Amino acid sequence: MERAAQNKTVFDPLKLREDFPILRRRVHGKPLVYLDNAATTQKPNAVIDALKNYYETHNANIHRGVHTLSYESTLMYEEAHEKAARLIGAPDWRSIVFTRNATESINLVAYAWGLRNLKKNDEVLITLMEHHSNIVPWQMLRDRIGIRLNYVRVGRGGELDLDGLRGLITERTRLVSVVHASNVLGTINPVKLIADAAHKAGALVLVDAAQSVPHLPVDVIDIGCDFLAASGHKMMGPTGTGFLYGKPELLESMDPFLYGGDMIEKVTMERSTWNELPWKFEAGTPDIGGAIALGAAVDYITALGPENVAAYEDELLGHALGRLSEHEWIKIYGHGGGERVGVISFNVEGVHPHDVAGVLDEEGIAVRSGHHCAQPLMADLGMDYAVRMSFYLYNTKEEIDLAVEAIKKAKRIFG
Amino acid sequence: MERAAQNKTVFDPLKLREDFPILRRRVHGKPLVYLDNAATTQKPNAVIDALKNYYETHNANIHRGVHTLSYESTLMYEEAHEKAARLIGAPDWRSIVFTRNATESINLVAYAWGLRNLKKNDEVLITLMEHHSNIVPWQMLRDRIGIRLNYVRVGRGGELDLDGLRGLITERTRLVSVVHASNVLGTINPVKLIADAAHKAGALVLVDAAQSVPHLPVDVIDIGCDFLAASGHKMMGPTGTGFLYGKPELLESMDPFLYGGDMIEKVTMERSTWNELPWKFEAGTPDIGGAIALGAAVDYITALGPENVAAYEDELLGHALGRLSEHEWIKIYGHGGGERVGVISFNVEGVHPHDVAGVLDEEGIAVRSGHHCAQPLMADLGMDYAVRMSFYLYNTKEEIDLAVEAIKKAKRIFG
Amino acid sequence: MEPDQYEYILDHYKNPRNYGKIEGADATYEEGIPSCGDVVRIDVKLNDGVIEDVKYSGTGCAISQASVSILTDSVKGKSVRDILSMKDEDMLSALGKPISPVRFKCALLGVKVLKKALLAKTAS
Amino acid sequence: MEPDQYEYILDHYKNPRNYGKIEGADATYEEGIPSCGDVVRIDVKLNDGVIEDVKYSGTGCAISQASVSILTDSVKGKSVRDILSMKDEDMLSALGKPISPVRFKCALLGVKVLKKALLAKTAS
Ligand SMILES: Cc1ncc(COP(=O)(O)O)c(C=O)c1O
Ligand SMILES: Cc1ncc(COP(=O)(O)O)c(C=O)c1O
Repeated sequence: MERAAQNKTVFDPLKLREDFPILRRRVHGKPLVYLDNAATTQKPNAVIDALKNYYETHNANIHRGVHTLSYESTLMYEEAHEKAARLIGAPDWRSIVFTRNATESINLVAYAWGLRNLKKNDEVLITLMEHHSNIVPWQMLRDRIGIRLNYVRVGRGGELDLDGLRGLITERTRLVSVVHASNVLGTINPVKLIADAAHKAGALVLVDAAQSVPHLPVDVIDIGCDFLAASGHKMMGPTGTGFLYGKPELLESMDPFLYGGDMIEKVTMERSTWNELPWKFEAGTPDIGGAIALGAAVDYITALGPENVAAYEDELLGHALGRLSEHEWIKIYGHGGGERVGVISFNVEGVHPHDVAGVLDEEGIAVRSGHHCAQPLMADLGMDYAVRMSFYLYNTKEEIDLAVEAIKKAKRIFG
Repeated sequence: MERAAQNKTVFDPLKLREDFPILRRRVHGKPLVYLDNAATTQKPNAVIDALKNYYETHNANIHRGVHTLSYESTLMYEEAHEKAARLIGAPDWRSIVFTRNATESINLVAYAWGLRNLKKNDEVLITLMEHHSNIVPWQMLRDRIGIRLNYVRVGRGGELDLDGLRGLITERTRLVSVVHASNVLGTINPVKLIADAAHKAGALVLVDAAQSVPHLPVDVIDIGCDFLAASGHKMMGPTGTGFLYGKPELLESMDPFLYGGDMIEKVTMERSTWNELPWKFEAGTPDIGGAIALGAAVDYITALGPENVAAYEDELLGHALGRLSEHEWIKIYGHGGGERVGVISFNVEGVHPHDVAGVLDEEGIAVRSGHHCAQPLMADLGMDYAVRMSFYLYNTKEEIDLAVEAIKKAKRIFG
Repeated sequence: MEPDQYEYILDHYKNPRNYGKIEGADATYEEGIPSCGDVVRIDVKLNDGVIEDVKYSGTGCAISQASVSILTDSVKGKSVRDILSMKDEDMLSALGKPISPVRFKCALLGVKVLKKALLAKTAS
Repeated sequence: MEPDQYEYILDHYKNPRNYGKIEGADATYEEGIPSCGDVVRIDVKLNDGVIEDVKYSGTGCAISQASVSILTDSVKGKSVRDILSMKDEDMLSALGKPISPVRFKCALLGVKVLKKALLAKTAS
């Protein structure tokens, strides 16, 4: 990621930190160092205030109301769709469906498209680098319909086996569903190239962008994907937010997913017809407040410039890789060169990852240890469990240095 | 509803109103009068502060973290399940699955139980009084599996035809899914009696409690239902919250609904196994902040006492029915006696419901006009559209009087 | 907002102008707002790009029905281009009373339908 | 928390006591924490409601493995009832170092498994 910071405003992490109230918190008497951003990110005042403002001033159900609060809520809720659409370069805000999280976005495709359109022996191609949320829904379809689920392999350096991928795309392949940026290795996959290859074979393409949209410029038209799944809570939005982008004609052609109020045009005892996009896929009262606050998070990213966020996180990543590789007893997985987001999974020789994370916690440092919801990848890499640190725009090199000191302490104690 | 207010603290709506910041808002220069509570309710400071506090102090992903924030979030999130369980008398907090809304709760049952367990010609019995969210999921199963969907009729007075219901329960009936309190007529259905009848025939029972849990004492053990669906946002919780109660052994026996992270025990390339309840049904990062704030809403209701809320709302309802029936040109639907929650649907002779609601909006009064997501019921009652006012614990008789004056004004203008 | 401000709207609501259909219309379009049940159909007779006759039918609230009556009363003799370049404010300001944003959808249904009728015609 | 506070835990982690299995055990139970991969199995030999012998096996972090080693070292000669009435704090305070709540699950895995083994036995 050799992106230059060409933004008008200088990117000043120390100043940004003031926007995040939780960063003033202390843990075990030490200042919080939050390096678990791949799990979920912290929220700036702008997002918290958007929630507060919504509930204190506008809150009402949307769509059907002929009263002022309902009217305001509807406008604000639609605007949140527009903001999400603009962030990922989607020309039509109606192609954005709000969901609870990236997992629901992928399940929506599995149920509303897959369960209805796939047949026995149709193939879905994923990779060994997927998060469980982009594996288990397809296993469900395999168990129910008898589709075949194939996996692209991953090299030791953390790269997708692209030749292997091309070989696995057959005339039976109906969908290629691939993670944009790995939540374990940080690898950024060449999704545009993959989408091209898939489309040549007549397959659709879903991009799991849970770890890319928050950290990189992402453009669905440039990528050419048919679907894109994202988490709002991993990009400073509230928990309970996520979205699915789908090509409008594809979404139009699909059955609904959840059935009930607001997604219908007309209901009789005998049958129902569907509302227009995106409402057709948003049954029941949506998370109006959450979506509006996610809109505030998008504004925050947009004001900084996704390219500047990417450049800064790349700096952090370079620093962390440098500091960690000073120690031969730290084993880093998959950073074999090429573009990466700010995610590093590693193990400390002779120390269980849980114990590493436990010592870091005592120092106020939040990292994750475990299988990172990617057990097939972990099994393939022969590690099962690892420590992971993952960065966001409010992290600093000093925080990384503190983490490295704490890792050394864990090694001293348990190694 | 002749429930006595036996609570220790006196129920003082004027004092309660101070807890709801939005009630200080003005609309078209007039103080807001919010009578659209069946759509969604307003949020007290306790709920807004719970959101703020969560994001400012604890926010982290749950389950897998060995760090303090994650640990705290996990405890708080589990505690929110406990609070919801206690509110509805569920002995085991693991029988509470958090969802986005009541609609998703019902869809969960339709997909995870219905789609997997129902066969052609199996019968699902619902009523003509259902909200779309308790109709359209079953129509989906009818279209996909060929089940039969039967409707219990509703009398002009707003009562379910209980004899008809008994007659419609056959040995083929696999599920009776019925609304506890109607969002159009306010009717409180005898769900305990219905559950008995259904169980005798070997059918399961789902209660749509979206309009009852916020307003009445509800006890799943007393009712004896197998599932209960509720909206968090209709009981002062944030938008994006709802839950499903299911008997634990039933939930255990069911397939999952959404597939991905956190709902698994172990994933390999070939197969996956499921986590324990309720996580098996909560795939991906849940709305942690929303659930915790819903917990604060439950605390608020519990402190007041659901029986006191019910008694006060019954007072409001009585007052409103009295004031509205002073005018023979106001037609009220279905209040033919028997227990009701605080919901009144009506029409003004010669005035389109939209115009009534529009005039009320100009007076700062929020009511709903439309089909209230219950088109089959509306068609059956021969009205298609109506104005609806619905009360909550922060409403007052004075507000109702203001609404009645505004209705008279609408009649003067348009009648 | 006092009752009398509604006078113009009420006049059109209770005495709709141009209500009906046109046999052999050059352009026809119908659309509704499913959530509130308003429906408007407009038939147009054109002559060399100019609206020669227009009629509407439909049901719904006073605002939607009066607005379309008022609209049809003002467009005869106007060109298709004039109509297509009409702004929402042009319609709103023709109603004789400030309309609250919550009713914009109702008030603008007629002009939306008329534009769609003309666009469909132009496209064909 | 300075390194030396971990001494007792480390001693048990690196030199596990009672590691192994018991042929013909009266009670056996195994459980893991799927999210972190800790697994503990405990075999118990009983004599008239008293623990005569106990062995454990498993894998996982230092806290979980040391805790179960420490536990097994202290329960021989105790009655089933003693064990079932053990409180979480009893286990935590036996570790020679204050344990942060984030590690409670690890530290308490052993005692949970032992109780389940004895409960299963009592029930059968
Ligand atoms: C790559 C990837 N995909 C999907 C997910 C699932 O995201 P969510 O928890 O928002 O459903 C995650 C986050 O854990 C992820 O890292
Ligand atoms: C009786 C009833 N059931 C279900 C629902 C759907 O609730 P939600 O919007 O939370 O999905 C509603 C609310 O509109 C309702 O009134």
